[in-house]
Amino acid sequence: MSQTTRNALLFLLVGALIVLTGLTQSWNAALTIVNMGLLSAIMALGVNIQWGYAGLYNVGTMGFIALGGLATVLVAMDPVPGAWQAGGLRILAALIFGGAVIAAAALLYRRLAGSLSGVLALAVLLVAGFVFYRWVLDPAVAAVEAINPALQGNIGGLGLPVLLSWPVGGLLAAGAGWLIGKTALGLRSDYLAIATLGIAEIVIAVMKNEEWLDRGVKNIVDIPRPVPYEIDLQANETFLSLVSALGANPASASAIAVKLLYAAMFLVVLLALIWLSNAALHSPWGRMMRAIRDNEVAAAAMGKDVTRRHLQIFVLGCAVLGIAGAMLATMESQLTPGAFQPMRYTFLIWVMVVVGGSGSNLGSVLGGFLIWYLWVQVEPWGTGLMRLATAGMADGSPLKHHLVESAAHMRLVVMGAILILMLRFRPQGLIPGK
Amino acid sequence: MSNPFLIGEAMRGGYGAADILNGCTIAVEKGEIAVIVGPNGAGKSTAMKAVFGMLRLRQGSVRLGGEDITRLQPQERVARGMAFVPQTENVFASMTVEENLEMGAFLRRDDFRSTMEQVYALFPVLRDKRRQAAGELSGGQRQQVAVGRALMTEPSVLLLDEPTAGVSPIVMDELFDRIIDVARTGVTVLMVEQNARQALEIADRGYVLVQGANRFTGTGRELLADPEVRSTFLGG
Amino acid sequence: EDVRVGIEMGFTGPIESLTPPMAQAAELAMKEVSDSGLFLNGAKVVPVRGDETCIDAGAATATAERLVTSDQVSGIIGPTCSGAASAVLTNVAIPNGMVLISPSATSPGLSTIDSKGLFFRTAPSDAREGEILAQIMMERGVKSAAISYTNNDYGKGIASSIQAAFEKQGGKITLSAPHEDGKSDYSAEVGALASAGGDAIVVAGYADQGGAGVVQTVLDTGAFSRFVFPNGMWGESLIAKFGNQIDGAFGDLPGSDDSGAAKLLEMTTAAGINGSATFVPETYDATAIMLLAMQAAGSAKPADYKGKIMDVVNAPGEKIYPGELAKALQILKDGGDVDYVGGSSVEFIGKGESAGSYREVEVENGAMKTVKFH
Amino acid sequence: MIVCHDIHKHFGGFRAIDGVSLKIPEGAITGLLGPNGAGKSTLFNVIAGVHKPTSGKVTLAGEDITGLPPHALFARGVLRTFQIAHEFSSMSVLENLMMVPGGQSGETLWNTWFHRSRIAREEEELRARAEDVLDFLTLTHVRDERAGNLSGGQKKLVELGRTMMVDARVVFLDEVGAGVNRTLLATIGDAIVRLNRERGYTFCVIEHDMDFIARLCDSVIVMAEGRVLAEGAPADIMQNEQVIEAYLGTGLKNKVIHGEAAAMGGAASA
Amino acid sequence: MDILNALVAFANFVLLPGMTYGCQLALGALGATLVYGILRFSNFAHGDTMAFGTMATILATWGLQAAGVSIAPLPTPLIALPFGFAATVLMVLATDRLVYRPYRNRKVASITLVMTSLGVMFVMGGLVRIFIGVDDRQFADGARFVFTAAQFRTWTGLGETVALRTAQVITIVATAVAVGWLHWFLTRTRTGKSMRAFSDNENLALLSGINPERVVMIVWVLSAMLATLAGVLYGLDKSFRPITYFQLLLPVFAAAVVGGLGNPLGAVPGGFVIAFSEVLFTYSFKKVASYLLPQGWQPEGLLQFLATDYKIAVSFAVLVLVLLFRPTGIFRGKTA
Ligand SMILES: Nc1ncnc2c1ncn2[C@@H]1O[C@H](COP(=O)(O)OP(=O)(O)OP(=O)(O)O)[C@@H](O)[C@H]1O
Ligand SMILES: Nc1ncnc2c1ncn2[C@@H]1O[C@H](COP(=O)(O)OP(=O)(O)OP(=O)(O)O)[C@@H](O)[C@H]1O
Ligand SMILES: [Mg+2]
Ligand SMILES: [Mg+2]
Repeated sequence: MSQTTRNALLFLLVGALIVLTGLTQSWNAALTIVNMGLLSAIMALGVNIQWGYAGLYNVGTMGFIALGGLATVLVAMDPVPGAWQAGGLRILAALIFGGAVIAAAALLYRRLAGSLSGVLALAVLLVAGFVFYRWVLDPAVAAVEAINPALQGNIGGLGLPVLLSWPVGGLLAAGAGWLIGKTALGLRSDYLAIATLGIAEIVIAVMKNEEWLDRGVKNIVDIPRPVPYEIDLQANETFLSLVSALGANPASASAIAVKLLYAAMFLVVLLALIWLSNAALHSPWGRMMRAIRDNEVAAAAMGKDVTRRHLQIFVLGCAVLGIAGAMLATMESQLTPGAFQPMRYTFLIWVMVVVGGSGSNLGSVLGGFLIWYLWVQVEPWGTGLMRLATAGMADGSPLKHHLVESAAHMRLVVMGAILILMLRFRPQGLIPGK
Repeated sequence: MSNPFLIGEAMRGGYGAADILNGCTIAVEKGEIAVIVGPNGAGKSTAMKAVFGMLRLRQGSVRLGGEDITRLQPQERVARGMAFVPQTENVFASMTVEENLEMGAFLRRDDFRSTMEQVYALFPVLRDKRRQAAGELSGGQRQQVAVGRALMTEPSVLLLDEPTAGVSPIVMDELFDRIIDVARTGVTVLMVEQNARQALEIADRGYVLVQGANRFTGTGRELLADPEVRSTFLGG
Repeated sequence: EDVRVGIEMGFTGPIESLTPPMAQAAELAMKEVSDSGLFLNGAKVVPVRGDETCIDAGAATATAERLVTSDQVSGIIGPTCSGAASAVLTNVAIPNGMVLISPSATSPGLSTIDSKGLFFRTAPSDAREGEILAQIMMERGVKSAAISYTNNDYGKGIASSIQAAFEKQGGKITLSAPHEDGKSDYSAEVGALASAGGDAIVVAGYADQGGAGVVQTVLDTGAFSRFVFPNGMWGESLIAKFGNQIDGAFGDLPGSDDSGAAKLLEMTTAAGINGSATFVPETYDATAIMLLAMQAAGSAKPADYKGKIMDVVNAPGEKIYPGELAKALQILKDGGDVDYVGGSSVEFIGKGESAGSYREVEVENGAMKTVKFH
Repeated sequence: MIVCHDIHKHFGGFRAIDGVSLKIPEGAITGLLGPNGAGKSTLFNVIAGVHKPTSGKVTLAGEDITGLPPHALFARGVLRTFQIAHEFSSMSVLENLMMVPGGQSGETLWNTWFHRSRIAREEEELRARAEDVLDFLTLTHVRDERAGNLSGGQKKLVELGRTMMVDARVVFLDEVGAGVNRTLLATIGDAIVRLNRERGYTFCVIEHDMDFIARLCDSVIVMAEGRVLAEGAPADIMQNEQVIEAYLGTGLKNKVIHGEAAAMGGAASA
Repeated sequence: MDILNALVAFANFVLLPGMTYGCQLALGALGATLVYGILRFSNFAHGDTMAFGTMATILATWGLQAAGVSIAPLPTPLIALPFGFAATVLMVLATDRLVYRPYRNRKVASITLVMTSLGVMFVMGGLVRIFIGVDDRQFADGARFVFTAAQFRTWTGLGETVALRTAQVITIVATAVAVGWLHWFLTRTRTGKSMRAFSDNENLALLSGINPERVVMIVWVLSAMLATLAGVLYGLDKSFRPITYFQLLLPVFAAAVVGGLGNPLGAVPGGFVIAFSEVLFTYSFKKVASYLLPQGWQPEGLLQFLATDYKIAVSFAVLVLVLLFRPTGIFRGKTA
């Protein structure tokens, strides 16, 4: 079997699984999986760019996705009346000042590295800067957070179309990626991993605790959508006549229509990203990146600026993650900072990349769909399995009761087992990269 | 040489689909030195690996002292007194020189300190560097560690894959002298060399391997005297 | 014709230890209704569990989608966490016209969503509880206090309402700092709280989660000697864990009189359920309300019964306590009216949020006892 | 061309290079000899920007290049090979060579998206050049093999081949001969001489094979224990007592070098 | 000026908790760092191995308690530990046989092993939850305190007080012993050296007659025992809940990484960096300062560097800073 036919078959298989869901459960359920699958594919692509192309072990995925999500809030939410006057500008000033202090400290450090007076000056600068920063920031934050705290209490957004937040999310994440890359890319393998994870935890902590920014753990809901609301469709004459012509139920038809619109938008982004990254990968640029991944010392001796290239690819990967984060928040119409847990938004994405095949874009897409499908579908399988296992036991036996009550955890067992089996038979991934 | 002490006979095999070894035969008598020479990529290292059991043979056999050891694992061959210095990655880079030597003597239960002294006597730099990680040594020093590690086993069969690569002339001389000494004590030595002229000088037997098959075979002196061998494989 | 009701809760994930008794309580109410034989011409209620994972809105949405479209449920009890609740509400419930009654999502943000009358919650409102708790603290002579709250919308909401109310009454909150659930160590939090000082510490968390860790650390270090617990902390596990070490601790719990809660505890205990666990009464009540509304509407279609929910919960009508669902079903069948009280004395206001009245409780000799009602 | 001014390189307390000053003259082939551990490779690494010297200065045609990163040196035409082969192991042999030339337009992301035909043209040229090099190094039959799967000697050849992909000014070869077949090494020697004579490359080679050194080098620098021990023409150096004592020895090897005929016939197996 | 009270308060809220937590992390990190050092991959299942070991020990403890066995004032789980060890070792060895060995034979990339261990983590976590449930379990018995805060206050009559828990003492002692022993084992014993040799160059280890399967087995046995020990001691001090043990994975790995992966000696400073940056930077120095400063200078504010909201962020920020200056950890760890 040639490589291409095998890949095609694998995609067909995953497609068939989803179609099967459509037939046995509902097309709405199937489309939910497809949409999240598309998003997962984009996230996996972002990780693959960093890991597969350059061997950069970024485990801070969740942070960049969250930053992308933040963009939707800042771009698309309606402005909170009075927030800017109450303290928004002052917060902005504080932030700019804080950034300036850090930049000055970095400069000073480079100038005076080593000398005792240098260290002292640095300490004074940092402490004084921090105190002044808090002095500017704190009252402003309190003022903003006092505005209708139950429902608002943040500076709000710009009220622009939500689609605009996708590129903005990419930029936001890329900017953060640039900063992080500048500082941490000197680290290797698991040290880089833990550092990026740490920085992502910091990003999440900020998003959870800075209420003036995004309401923190109180969450932002009802982010405007780029697509019509189902309710409006259900009241729309043209839509209704179309639906009745097709003989469908208006509620599920409207839901399907909305999901299809999302799917189409996501697909466009995904295809564009795949084309861009494939073109880059199958060119001297990709060759250079593989060389750097293989042997940094030799690549440097052969004239490649390893540091710069690492930074470039790190920023690109982060941008993709940011775009995906913005798309995710758009689809869910909400930003819940507490949700960005490493398990879900880092490790699961990594599973997608590795199961799909590190270094292969198609693999990431396949992995994204397959793993998301499994993540959602193993739950009923797990409970079913448990029911099967306990079928023989006497009703009312305490063991059976205990097992049935624990059925939800079969989800983990089944997911783990599938993961192990898949990697067992294709350790290099379903569609191995070069 | 009807039933030599160590023989890899009519060996065929490789890493993937294509064979690298195409029926080559390598044999050494007890207490003798055999040298394999040949162009790069001829399959010399592959042949050594095959003799040591690190490569599955498709055809052919390996016999040691008359016993068929074709199916034995490398560890089991070590237990039977065979020692091997690979061509590359032949030291434990993160461990100290002394630990490298200790690992050579891993299977020995007796006191190996005197052997270690002998190794230090042979390669005096190693004594100075014995607490240093082998990965921090110079290329030639690493090579000395690699050979030292193999000597630590007090083997009865010694397989060396280019032991003198990167080694300075004075040390190379010492090394060859030592190999002769070792062989005199009854140890069977099989080695691959690119410093072929010097190596064939001391060889009881020489093999020229080309594309995984024997091209020329003879005593070391015979091969050195053969003009074709000299011009094509020994650099004139 | 059986009626299927979804139970979507965080069975795996951060609140996995809270959800099992909740789900069992929901099933208990369903069984009670089914066994009565009076429900919608003798229909049975079949529970369908689904995992919401609490933190993963995507998975929660997919599960809800499956419950609605594939399992054909007539209503959903849940989701338990606010993030999952808002995602399921906007992306599944509203498009499909499905009723959700969440027993535990308290985020005020949820009220901003135009739910088309499809979303209700039996968990009491933070604002009211904060006022009552502040009042109790004042009455008991607590002049200053430190607050440690679980870092989610529930903890955040309750902490700020306590702080606002307490300070309005002249008290002083020395420090209000969050703790994360499921973390390994709370020394840092307790260290800061102890340094800030105060007459008492308010632990606004869950007894099965970080809240217990904070209490343990406070006890170990002797940082505070008086505890104040809001609703989320009270439960058998708190008492089982700390017993008389926390004698003198006080706080409040929903309930206008004791009988409903006591009755429910009795019932759950008999059924082998940890009835005093957090949110168990709210879950039982959510389920009962949904089923009673169906009975009142004579239909299990969300569109039909969603309008009846307010009717069965609020006056006028016969008061209904746990274990009296059969009676309620009969009344409704006969065209009468009920006023469901349940285990948490629910009362819906606004768009369907629990107003709740509270009882004051305290720990005495390692046992929990009700002091009075507010 | 390259001048080292009193270079020191210490690893912890150990002085791997202990005050080396030397000149590598433009347009010449200079040999760098010395016993194992003399500090030759370390010196290369200092010049090539892999190690920062503890003290001292390196200049290239008058410009201070101390501590410049390797890629900046590459851009100035300074190339080097590694004693222990540093191949790009998961790439094909052909790709190992094709990646070398700097300034490929396909290395810019923008071009990979919007100037694809230009890249294709350049790739054709690169490929042709790489194939010439492979041909010369007798590696054509393994051009599509993963470089990691090559034999030890073949890896060294790839290492050398990379320096032949661009027009360099100075090339540092660290024991290219170790593990390479002597017949092929002779050919390589010829090529080095040709590059030197025809294209004016400056070479600095570390090698333990005296035949090779004698044939190739215009002058030789001998290091020992981190210092320069002797300098001069190859023939003189090989007679130098100090060098013989520290490095060459008087054993078998010398017999071969100095009295080839005798070695051929004589019974030298003692 | 009241230095004594200031010191006691500081010890009670910063010093002792930081040390205990640091040691708990270090103990967890030891097993992870061992697997990383020898088998060359980050074992994500380590947290759940800790949970499994603790669960086994709890079950054994219940058995012992039912049989009336006790070593009061020391906690019973200490004598149940051997059972926990045995069960966990068996479990882990079975996992290796069923899961990891085929990969090893195929010499797969380390990232594949990491992802496989994630799979193992799911399965193990699921099983633990099915066996013992998701609830909080307190299984410590015996005396909780060496001396309590109240006792200390009566003894000394100071305004401030400090308590010392049995579990704290056991943890600190156990960590010191485990770290020292493991370091000695790896650098001084033949078996330990052969394990390092295996991790350095598998092929060459084979050539030296080192049996890889034996090395791997020893690694797993040790890591299972260390995981169990860490889990049990942690649970004795706090409590056992599967999800908390899963969450422990991150700080445990962070400790192993800052300490220097593969180096047992690094685990302790690694654990301390994480623990102390949490407690120290978020500690409010108000109380300590008010003892130290003269009358009338008492501070108004909390004198807190950062709010506890940011304690995770702080510990990770310190971690990143340490790594910037020490890119492979405090004790120069390995890189894959
Ligand atoms: N990273 C390091 N740490 C400590 N010592 C080192 C390090 N690198 C090299 N050395 C020491 O520096 C000395 C010089 O090493 P170098 O590699 O330069 O020798 P060389 O002259 O190239 O020898 P060879 O001919 O064997 O390649 C050696 O003694 C070596 O042990
Ligand atoms: N691991 C491997 N996988 C695939 N092919 C390999 C592998 N190792 C070696 N080869 C191939 O086998 C052939 C013979 O290699 P071998 O190492 O035996 O050569 P050699 O004679 O020792 O050469 P040299 O003198 O350069 O060391 C080479 O063409 C090489 O490409
Ligand atoms: Mg070879
Ligand atoms: Mg060298």
